[in-house]
Amino acid sequence: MNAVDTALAPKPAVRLISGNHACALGALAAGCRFFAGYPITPSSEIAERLSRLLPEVDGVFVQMEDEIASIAAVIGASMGGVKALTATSGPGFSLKQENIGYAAGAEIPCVIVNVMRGGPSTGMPTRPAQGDIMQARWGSHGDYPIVVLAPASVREIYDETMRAFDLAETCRTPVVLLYDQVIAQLAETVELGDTSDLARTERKWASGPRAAYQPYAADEDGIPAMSRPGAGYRVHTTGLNHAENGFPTQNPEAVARNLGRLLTKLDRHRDAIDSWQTINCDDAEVLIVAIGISARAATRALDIARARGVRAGLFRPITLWPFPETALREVAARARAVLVPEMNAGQLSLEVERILGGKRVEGMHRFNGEPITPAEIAARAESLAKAALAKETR
Amino acid sequence: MSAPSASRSGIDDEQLRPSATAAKAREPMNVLIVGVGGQGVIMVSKALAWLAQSKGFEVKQSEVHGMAKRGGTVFSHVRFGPQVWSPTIPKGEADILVALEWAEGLRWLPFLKPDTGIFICDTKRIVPPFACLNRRPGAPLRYSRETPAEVKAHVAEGYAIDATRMAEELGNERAANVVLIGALSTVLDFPAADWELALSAFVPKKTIAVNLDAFRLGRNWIDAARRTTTVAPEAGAPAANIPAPALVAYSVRLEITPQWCKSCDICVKLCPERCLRLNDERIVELAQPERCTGCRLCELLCPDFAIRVHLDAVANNAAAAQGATA
Amino acid sequence: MRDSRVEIRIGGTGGQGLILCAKMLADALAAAGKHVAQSQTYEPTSRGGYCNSDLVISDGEVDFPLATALDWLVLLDRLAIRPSWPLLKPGALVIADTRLCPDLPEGDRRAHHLPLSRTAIELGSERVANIVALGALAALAEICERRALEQAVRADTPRSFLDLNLDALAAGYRLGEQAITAPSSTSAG
Amino acid sequence: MIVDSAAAFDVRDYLRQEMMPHFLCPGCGHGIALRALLWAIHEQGIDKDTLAVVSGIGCAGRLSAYIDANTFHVTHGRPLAYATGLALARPDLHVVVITGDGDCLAIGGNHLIHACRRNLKLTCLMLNNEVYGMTGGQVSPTTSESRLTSTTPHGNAEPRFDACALAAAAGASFVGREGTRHVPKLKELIRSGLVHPGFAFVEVLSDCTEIFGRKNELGSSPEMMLRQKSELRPSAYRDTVDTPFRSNDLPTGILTKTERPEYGAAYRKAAAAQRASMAKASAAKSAAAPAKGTP
Repeated sequence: MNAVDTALAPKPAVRLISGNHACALGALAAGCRFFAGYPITPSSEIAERLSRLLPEVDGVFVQMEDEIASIAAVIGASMGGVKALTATSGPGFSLKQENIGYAAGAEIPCVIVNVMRGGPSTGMPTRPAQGDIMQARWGSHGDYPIVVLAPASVREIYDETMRAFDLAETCRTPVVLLYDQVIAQLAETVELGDTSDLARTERKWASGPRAAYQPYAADEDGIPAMSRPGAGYRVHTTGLNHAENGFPTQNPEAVARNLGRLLTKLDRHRDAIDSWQTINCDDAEVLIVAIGISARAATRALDIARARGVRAGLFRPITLWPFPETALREVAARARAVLVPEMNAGQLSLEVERILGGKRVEGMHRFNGEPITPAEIAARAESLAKAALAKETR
Repeated sequence: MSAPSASRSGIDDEQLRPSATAAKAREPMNVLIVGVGGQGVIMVSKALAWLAQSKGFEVKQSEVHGMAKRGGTVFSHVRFGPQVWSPTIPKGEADILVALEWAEGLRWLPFLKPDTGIFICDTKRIVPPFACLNRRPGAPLRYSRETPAEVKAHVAEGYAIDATRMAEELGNERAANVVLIGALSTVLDFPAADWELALSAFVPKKTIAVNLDAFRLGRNWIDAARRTTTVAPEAGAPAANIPAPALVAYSVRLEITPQWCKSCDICVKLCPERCLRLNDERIVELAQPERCTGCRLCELLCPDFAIRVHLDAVANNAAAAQGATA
Repeated sequence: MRDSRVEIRIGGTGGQGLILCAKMLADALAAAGKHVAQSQTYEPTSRGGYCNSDLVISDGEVDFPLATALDWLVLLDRLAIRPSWPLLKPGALVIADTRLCPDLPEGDRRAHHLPLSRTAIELGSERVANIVALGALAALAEICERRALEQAVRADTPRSFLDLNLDALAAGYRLGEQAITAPSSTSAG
Repeated sequence: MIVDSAAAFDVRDYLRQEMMPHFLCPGCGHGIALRALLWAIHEQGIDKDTLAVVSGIGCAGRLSAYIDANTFHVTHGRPLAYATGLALARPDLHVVVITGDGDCLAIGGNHLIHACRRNLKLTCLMLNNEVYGMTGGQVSPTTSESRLTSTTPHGNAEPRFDACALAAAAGASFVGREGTRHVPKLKELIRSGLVHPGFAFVEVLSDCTEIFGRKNELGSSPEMMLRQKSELRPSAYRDTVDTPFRSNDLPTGILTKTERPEYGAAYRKAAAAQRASMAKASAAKSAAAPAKGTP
């Protein structure tokens, strides 16, 4: 490329930005106008970015006194009708769980970023891990639905952050963006288009006469219309089990009815929710299932393995919860073996085992802060393929 | 104490009317000035004390005002004469009682000399909160019901003067006390010019003019009153026209929501008139409606919002009285 | 296997500005249309401790963004040797600071010992050793246009340090150009 | 006189009547506190549609459900944090927090001190009944010494928090305390808090008659209420001569009132300034751009 070309061509907005930076930009593009957070490595860059960017668009940034206050303020802002975000890492994510349950139960849209680092407890603050896969799904008590998205690149963080807001709004649910320290602090060249004319998804607002409005009576899509404070509906929002009218109840029928709807409400939106990527799966004898940095390593491992004559494919859930299980089943049907490399002691493996029933699922687990390398995955895939072949020919 | 009674021997019995000059020759002149906090009682007594001192009298002044702030009782004793022993005026010994508030004036009447005492009183009514203790519908306030004419019977010489309104008309309600000084000046024989001098020393500079006007107004009013009759306000006199504080006529009705009552007994036990009770179902009811004053304490203290007090306005007082007993 | 892949590591200790200079290089490469992934490893302490910043450069999208086989290694502290040495590609080029990283282990690589930090001190601040290193690396690796790198340095430098940083970059280039003509040590340095 | 204002105020206009009767025990002071709050809201002319009430967990936390407004019954200890988000995101709303002594001072203590420090416009009503009533009467941070609770069977040995002193020390710009015995005074105090341009902390001394009262043999509801009166005196009397003869460690009335910048307004002002300077910079840039291109 010569100098004249670069000067004349409309410059594509190629930028070298980090994952956390992309998250902040994606949130703004999605219409997020409120951020509350508490400093924690390795997610603080999101807060730092938004503390500068939000005032520029008449939004609010506030650093709260602790992790719990941050998620509470975010839910509070969303109850006021404003799209809101918080970002944290494992220890903070644990602290937020009770209130994430509140947002799920009271159906308040919000987005929570969890940049995974080593654990348990304080763990390894600057080293990556993927140990919050189960916490993201089951961290709060009781039964509740939640959407968890697991982007694997800077570009994808940007896109999935926007999708997180859209899903939070349409499904009135908390959405967790789950990615590891590597992706968070990795800077990659990405091309970001102009999003100023992007159609933004807003939650369904209550309309019609107040007397007829039931805050938790759902339409056929399973999602109730939300009332905006000041619009005259004056409803009650509670973390207690409630009836369609929003008021607490312990009536078994009423609780079963509302909670039953809540627990199945995402089912009707799976088309919009589910997202995954497959690479070389059509003829794969070894299927690798991975997310985040492990999936990036697996991508490269596919090439290495194929060069050695091992037909490996990758299934990468982008929506981690609810898990795109139908898609996985279809892809896995043709594979002889399934390999799940992940930076934990076996969380994704557990879910893959559950979905694939009796199929042999081989976990590849590492929790020392070092990402699994492409070569390691390729070698494991090769030995798996050989073992599977040996078993079949025996 | 014996000293004051010993000095009694020097009384000039011919002197019926108190006068400053006479005070030189006999026992001290006793002037009691009363009112409520904020009216300027102390200023009146200071001006008088200063004037008497400037005329060579020994002056003793004592006052109580510390707790009064705004609205509480304030009184000041001013005694002057050739020699003054005690700073306070005993009951029945005041030569002149100057009251800046009507009920305060009546309260201090027993201090006035029964035979010769002169009563100068503003008809201004300041109703204290505790005068409202009886809240029965149509019931009068516990404020003096005496008319100026009735007061006449109790005093040798009395002037009920609507000083506050006169001062208001001058453009400064706060000069009411100076109107009364003007009145006082007519019963003490200090020259008017000296009074004005004293006043000028005691009022804020920019209010000197209005205060001097108030002084003259008070003086002239007494002169005019003297020409008609000694006890001032008859028909047409300002005080007679003062309406009693408006009493809104109403009847009380308690709206009780029995389903909300939880029988906590707070309303029953804390009702000042003890007119509520819990019925057989342990639900509050108004047992003695005739005693209910509509004070709302039950409504305010009910934790369950089970009581609502309605004060239904009635056409007139008679109807109000009827409503109360109904 | 699509492999235009080039891997660069700048290793040293926290506070040396390794991430910043890696970012400048990445910016320059991105401006030239390359796909770049810049990652970092650091310790929880704000200053001191092992730290590195890696660049993976590719004509297409970078699949695995972390270093697997280093083409270039810049060493600003001996602390960075142990974690980086096993990652060196056979025949990789190592640029090491003469003062801070005097001894290198055995291995199949080409090494240049350059007075990066001393040059920085002579320029007025040891803190620009990272920029000197960047210049030397760019000269030796011939990985991007000098003009683009200068632009990236300008963009990421506060006005008050601009002259110093540009001087440091030029000094680094000089060191690198001199090293090209001088023979590199092919065995233990 | 109280009659006039009280006559115009019918508490039922502000209640969700379909939720009545409320779930509070007979004689519970919280109902009286709720009336005082609603009365103050009525007097202040706050529109129910723009009123947002955020409450925590516990007996006090349940009160929001009875208020005909935008009400949010959130998690234990967190109402101030939720309210902070709501009030920052929606400065057009009038946000009131109802919390209890345990909710506010124990599990939510951190949020209280930081809300005091931050000075965002919020009115925080802390109903203090010295006990965790809903969970069966356990000791709370405000339980008086030697009191019996279900977790202090031999009498409470811990000193209690003075919530108002705590709030004032944390920088609250408005702090006040009143008992439920004095409804008009309580209403006035809350009203002053509602109009205060900043964070207002109001502690309401309320009686838990069924659990705390019974356990400590404090008598019937009316008796507890009368004792509340004898134990409280206006703060103005604090320095009078009889102080040595009557304990007065819980002064009432407005205890702190200072002028400090309100956080939300200060934030919005700074943000507007940032936007203005950005607009200026970009205008200058676009004006300079063609000039640069001409040669």
